[in-house]
Amino acid sequence: MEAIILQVLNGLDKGSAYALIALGLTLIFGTLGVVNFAHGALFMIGAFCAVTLSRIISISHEVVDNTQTDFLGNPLKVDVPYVYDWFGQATGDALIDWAVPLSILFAIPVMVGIGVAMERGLIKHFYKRPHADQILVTFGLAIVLQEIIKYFYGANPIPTPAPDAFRGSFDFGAAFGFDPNVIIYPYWRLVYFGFAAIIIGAVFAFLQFTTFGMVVRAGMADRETVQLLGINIDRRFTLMFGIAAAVAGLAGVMYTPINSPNYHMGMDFLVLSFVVVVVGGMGSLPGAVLAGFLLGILESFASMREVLNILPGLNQIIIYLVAIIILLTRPRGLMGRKGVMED
Amino acid sequence: MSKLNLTRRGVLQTGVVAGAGLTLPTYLRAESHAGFTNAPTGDTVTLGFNVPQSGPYADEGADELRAYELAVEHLNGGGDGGLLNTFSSKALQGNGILGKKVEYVTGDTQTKSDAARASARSMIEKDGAVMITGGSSSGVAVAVQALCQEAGVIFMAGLTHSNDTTGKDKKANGFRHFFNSYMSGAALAPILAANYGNDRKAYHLTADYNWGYTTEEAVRTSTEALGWETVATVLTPLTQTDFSSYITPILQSDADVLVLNHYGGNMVNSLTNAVQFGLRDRMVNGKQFEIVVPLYSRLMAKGAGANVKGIFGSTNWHWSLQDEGSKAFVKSFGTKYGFPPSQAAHTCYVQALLYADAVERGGSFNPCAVGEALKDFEFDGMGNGPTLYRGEDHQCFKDVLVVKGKENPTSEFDLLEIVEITPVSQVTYDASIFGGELGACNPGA
Amino acid sequence: MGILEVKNVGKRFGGLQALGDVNLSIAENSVHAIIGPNGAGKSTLLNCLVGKLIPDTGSVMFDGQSVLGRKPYEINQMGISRVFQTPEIFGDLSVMENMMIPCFAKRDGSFKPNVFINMLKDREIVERAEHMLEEMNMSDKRHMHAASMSRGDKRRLEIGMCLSQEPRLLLLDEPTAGMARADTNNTIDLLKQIKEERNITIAIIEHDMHVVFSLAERITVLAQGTPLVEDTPDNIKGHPKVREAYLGETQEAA
Amino acid sequence: MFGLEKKDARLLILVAVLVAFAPFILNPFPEGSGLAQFNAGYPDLMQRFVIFGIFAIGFNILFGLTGYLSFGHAAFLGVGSYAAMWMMKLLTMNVIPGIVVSVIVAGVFSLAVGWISLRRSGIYFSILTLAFAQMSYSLAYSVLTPLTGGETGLQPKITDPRILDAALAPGATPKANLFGLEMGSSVELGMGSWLFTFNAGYYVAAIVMLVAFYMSIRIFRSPFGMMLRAVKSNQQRLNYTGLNTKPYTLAAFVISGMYAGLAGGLMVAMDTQVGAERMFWTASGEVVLMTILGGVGTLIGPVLGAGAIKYMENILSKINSDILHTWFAFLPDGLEDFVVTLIYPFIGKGWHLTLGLIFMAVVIFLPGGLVEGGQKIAKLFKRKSPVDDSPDGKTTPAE
Repeated sequence: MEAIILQVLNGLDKGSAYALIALGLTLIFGTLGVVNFAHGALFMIGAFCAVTLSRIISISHEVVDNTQTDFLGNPLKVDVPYVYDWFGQATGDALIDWAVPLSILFAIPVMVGIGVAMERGLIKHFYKRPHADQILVTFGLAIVLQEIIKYFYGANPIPTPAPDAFRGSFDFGAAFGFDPNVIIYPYWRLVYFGFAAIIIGAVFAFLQFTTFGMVVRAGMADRETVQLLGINIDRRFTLMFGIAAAVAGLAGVMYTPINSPNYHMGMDFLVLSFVVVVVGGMGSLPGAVLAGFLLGILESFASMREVLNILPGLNQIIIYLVAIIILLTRPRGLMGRKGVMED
Repeated sequence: MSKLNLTRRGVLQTGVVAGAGLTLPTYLRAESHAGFTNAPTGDTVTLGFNVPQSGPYADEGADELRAYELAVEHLNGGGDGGLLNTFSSKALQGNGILGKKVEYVTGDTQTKSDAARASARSMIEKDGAVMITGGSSSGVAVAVQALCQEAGVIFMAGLTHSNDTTGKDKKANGFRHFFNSYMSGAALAPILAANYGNDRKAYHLTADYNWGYTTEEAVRTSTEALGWETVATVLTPLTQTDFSSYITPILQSDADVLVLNHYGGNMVNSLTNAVQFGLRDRMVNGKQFEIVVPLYSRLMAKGAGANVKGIFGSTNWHWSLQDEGSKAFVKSFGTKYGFPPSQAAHTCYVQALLYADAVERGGSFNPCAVGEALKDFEFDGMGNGPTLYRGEDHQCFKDVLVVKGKENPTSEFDLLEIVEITPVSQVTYDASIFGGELGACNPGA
Repeated sequence: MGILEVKNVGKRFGGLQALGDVNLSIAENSVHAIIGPNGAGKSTLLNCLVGKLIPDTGSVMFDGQSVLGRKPYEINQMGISRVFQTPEIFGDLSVMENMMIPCFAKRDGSFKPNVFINMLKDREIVERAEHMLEEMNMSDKRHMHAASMSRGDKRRLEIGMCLSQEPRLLLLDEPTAGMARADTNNTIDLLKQIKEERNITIAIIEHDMHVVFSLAERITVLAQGTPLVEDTPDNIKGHPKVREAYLGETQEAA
Repeated sequence: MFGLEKKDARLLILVAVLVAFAPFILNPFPEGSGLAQFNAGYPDLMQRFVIFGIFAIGFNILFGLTGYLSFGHAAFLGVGSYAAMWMMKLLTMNVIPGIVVSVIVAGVFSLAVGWISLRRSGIYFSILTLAFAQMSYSLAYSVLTPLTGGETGLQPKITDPRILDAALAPGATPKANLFGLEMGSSVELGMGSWLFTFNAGYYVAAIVMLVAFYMSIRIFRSPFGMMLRAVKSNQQRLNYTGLNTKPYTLAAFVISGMYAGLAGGLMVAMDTQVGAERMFWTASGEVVLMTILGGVGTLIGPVLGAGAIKYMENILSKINSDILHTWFAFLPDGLEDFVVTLIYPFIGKGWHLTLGLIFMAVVIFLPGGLVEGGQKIAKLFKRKSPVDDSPDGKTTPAE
């Protein structure tokens, strides 16, 4: 029982990352009809926004400490962050400690900017081109983006811990009357889940309840008609691209404490998120979210020892196996619209 | 007609010879008259440095490349001479190898065996490299080693830790200085028992591929021999990034030690996740829960940040060693690049020097002569104490370091501290236990 | 006994009864029009005839054989060809190639992996396609990219492609929809010519009464998924039920 | 010639000539010169050119003609490789059985995958093929290790049974051969400071590639090929014209799978090693990129695309800062360093960056791929000849 609850939690957590990326991917696909292979790279750039901000906060000057020596036997140069000098050590430490949450504020404008620039500078010219061309050009862009990141940050993962306040775990057992210390879950992962829920909810609310969202939804369904009504749908779609980039970026920012970011993390997620989108059904936002959570949970269950003892290697293929079964039984994924991307 | 100014293989067919070759139905082996592949004929010799430059191990590859460049500099008499001064063999004079200036070509393995072989073949076929070295994974090492065997050049393995490289996949033309899974297990187990007691229950998470299997096997057998119980072993996919679903079951088991048979990105992520789930703060069976990482790499430890603190593992070499060889190497490397070398850099540097030295002592670049010179070669002063290049499997036997994540690092390089230097006698094993067949050396002619 | 016998066909989409108990008999070598206001179920009926939809109830017999449950390509191989509302041709191929494909289909059946024959060296097919293009007055356009032709030409090509298969029943789904008057008249002439020269049954679904009354020998009026009347054109004109159906529609539309 | 039209025969002959003289064409720079770095005329790369050419030609039969974008073709390449390797381990080091079996096994495997995947179209089809390939990769890397060698892959060993071969001489390593002709053997021709290498394996692979290319021309020009193009153009019309699209697409899928298997078998024949990452999704993506880069649906495009990508991978990645410094040594020191710093990110370990930029540039400026680029250049030279009376010129666009 505890095992099941924990794996559901794991699945929800993994699922929130999948769902967030798939949500952005579907927004772009649904609004612009563009297959964006650079979406994984946007996730990665989001993560590196967090890395960058924490580096900016901890920009340091060197102070020579004669009591210690470095690896060559010279007096050790200790880095002292400028924030120590400006705000004192306590505040400085707190700032450095809270770098990841602070990065949200930093990442939103950066990601929207990148998204808008990408759409205006590149994607715009590919609306009428075949999907294969879109895939190739965005794939090329993804390579370029990740190589640029690699050039500046190297190939190794960069640890980006969560604030101290979020370290440690929440004991569900103690809280809900199970044995204590068995169903525990790290705070930050719970934060991630909640964050994902908020973002997903916000995107849906935005599309559902604002005029802007209404126009965009109308445009998703029938672009020509909306344009005929004299609405500048292009500008809204550009902004939607920015929002989708921001969603991917925020997913990346918040993911950094869970796994240290590296330059190819986007590619690791790319294929998976495409599977999620397609299983959910091309062009369906609820489908993308649903499929994200579904695959996350199934993946978690498939990695249990009890399962692997019966079917060794199932954890290696579960996502793809589920994708195949769903696509064969439901031709357009879970909630796909007819005629989208079928030619 | 016989102007032989070819930097590439010393083969000097003139138009006449080739014309004859073309008219004959048989084919002419380019290298035949020299006796072995890519015999250097000019006043230079070309070595091939095949390291990962793209993909997840690119930083490790970059460090390997730095070490090779340093080794070339020292071999050619530049710099401070580095380990040439401390090396027990004095055959190398700092005038290149056998009087020939050392040149090198580089390539990208991408940590894929196909790409690594393509790159190595281009070095052999195009650039005339007489020795290939480098690499950062066992898959690549085994693939390139087999290629070198076929092509008739020497392969000096870089970072490869799987038993297979000098076990079931060993080849006469291939040599490994780095230690292996078996040695990690043998070195770690006594330390773990001493620190955590003989009554422990271990839970293994193992990367689902050859290296993972051999490492798990090594750690499991050597800890079980000291009284530990293995509660479970679970295989995790290589492509896994979030290990949460593998870690939560540990919370329900009565295991009190977690062994992470992971390397590289897998290790960074699984360790980070394990610490996230509070495993290190757990008490099980009245004991503190512990995590063990059998193979440590400083570069990867950096990726896991503070999570490595206090965690045991083993490593081939560490810059904080205080023997003369290590100090000389850290000084050379640190002066040139501004930071201390990694274990990957160390093993690559040493491999380059060992090869050069073997050529000098054997008096020829012929792989068979080199192999003969390296066979059962005993040396010292390279940073690992007295070392033996065992003839039966071309594996180096030397002390193994057991290390622990440092509690209070003074710099971003100061992440590990040495707990124990396990003497070579404890980690030596019988060459036959892993099977495989060395075969005969292939000079390619 | 007509060449096509539709008996008690019904089709329901969720809560909507698209077709309810349709009976229809099309006599061999006649031109039979099916008319009706929007949403009367004309297209649904047509789709049931060609295998795109499977009716919930009833039977569809073509020349004594049931077409139900057969795939569109099987039904075509039985001798039913269909012309679509918007011309469906192979836009990326040349006009000549467009014409050759049905010729191959007619001769070689639904699948033949003839991988190593040069299609241009297949004299029989080439001659047949050329002949058909000539008949359609399109020989001069044979090398054109099919997608770059005018809508009228596309329609002409599509009809030609269908005819090259020598079908026994030709189904036309609003063949003049969206056409200019001149193109419409051309199409009417073409169809008249086909009717005169060939041994063929034509069933036509049409909105444009001008077309219907120029061509049809019998007319079935469909309303709300059921046939209202079936009669000759002269009797249909001014039929009260028909007027009611159409007027009802016009009121709604207004 | 060979039942081809004049234009196609000319293309085939041109390709044959280029392939036959590739050792010269690819080695334009004299040995020892700074530009020798750009020579590609060494056996391994030439072999890779033709092998990936075959892979891309086969992929183009599926993607270029029917428009079905498979994201899992590397699986067939990998399966073919494993099959060939097992033939070499069990039967003989002669490459013929290996290559034949690799084609058959890949054909059977692609029949199974195609049978299921072709139930869907568009991106759903792409994801299905991707899923099959990723499953193959994951299983080959882990659970199927006894069969595939897992991480370390498979190589011929001295201890393998090889029931058809005579026992190896002591000390000899098993080498791939064609009735005794070793794939690795080469003849070298020195002319002044130029050195040309003629490799047996390359010519074996090249002949196979020419046959494969010839067959692809025949398929393109056959009624079957036309039906495949019709599938891409309008499946609905094809169905209502009495043609069953499924066997056509399935046949195309299997043919292209067999091409991939052939390429996989040849890879093992030329370089006796197979590893699971040959089946990873990036390898499937690579062949898509090759085809699009060269020109989808054109005869020669995929071969050009394959060549371009493999050239970059093998040549650009080997340029290191040391070599750059040698090249620009003539510049004043400061300027030399500056130029090297400027170029360095794009070569050596940065070759991926260049690759990405080239993908983008080609798609943006040459939607038809390199073939279109070639046509544009050709047109520039032809500009002066008065009328272009090519019959397939697009005239009078209507609507």
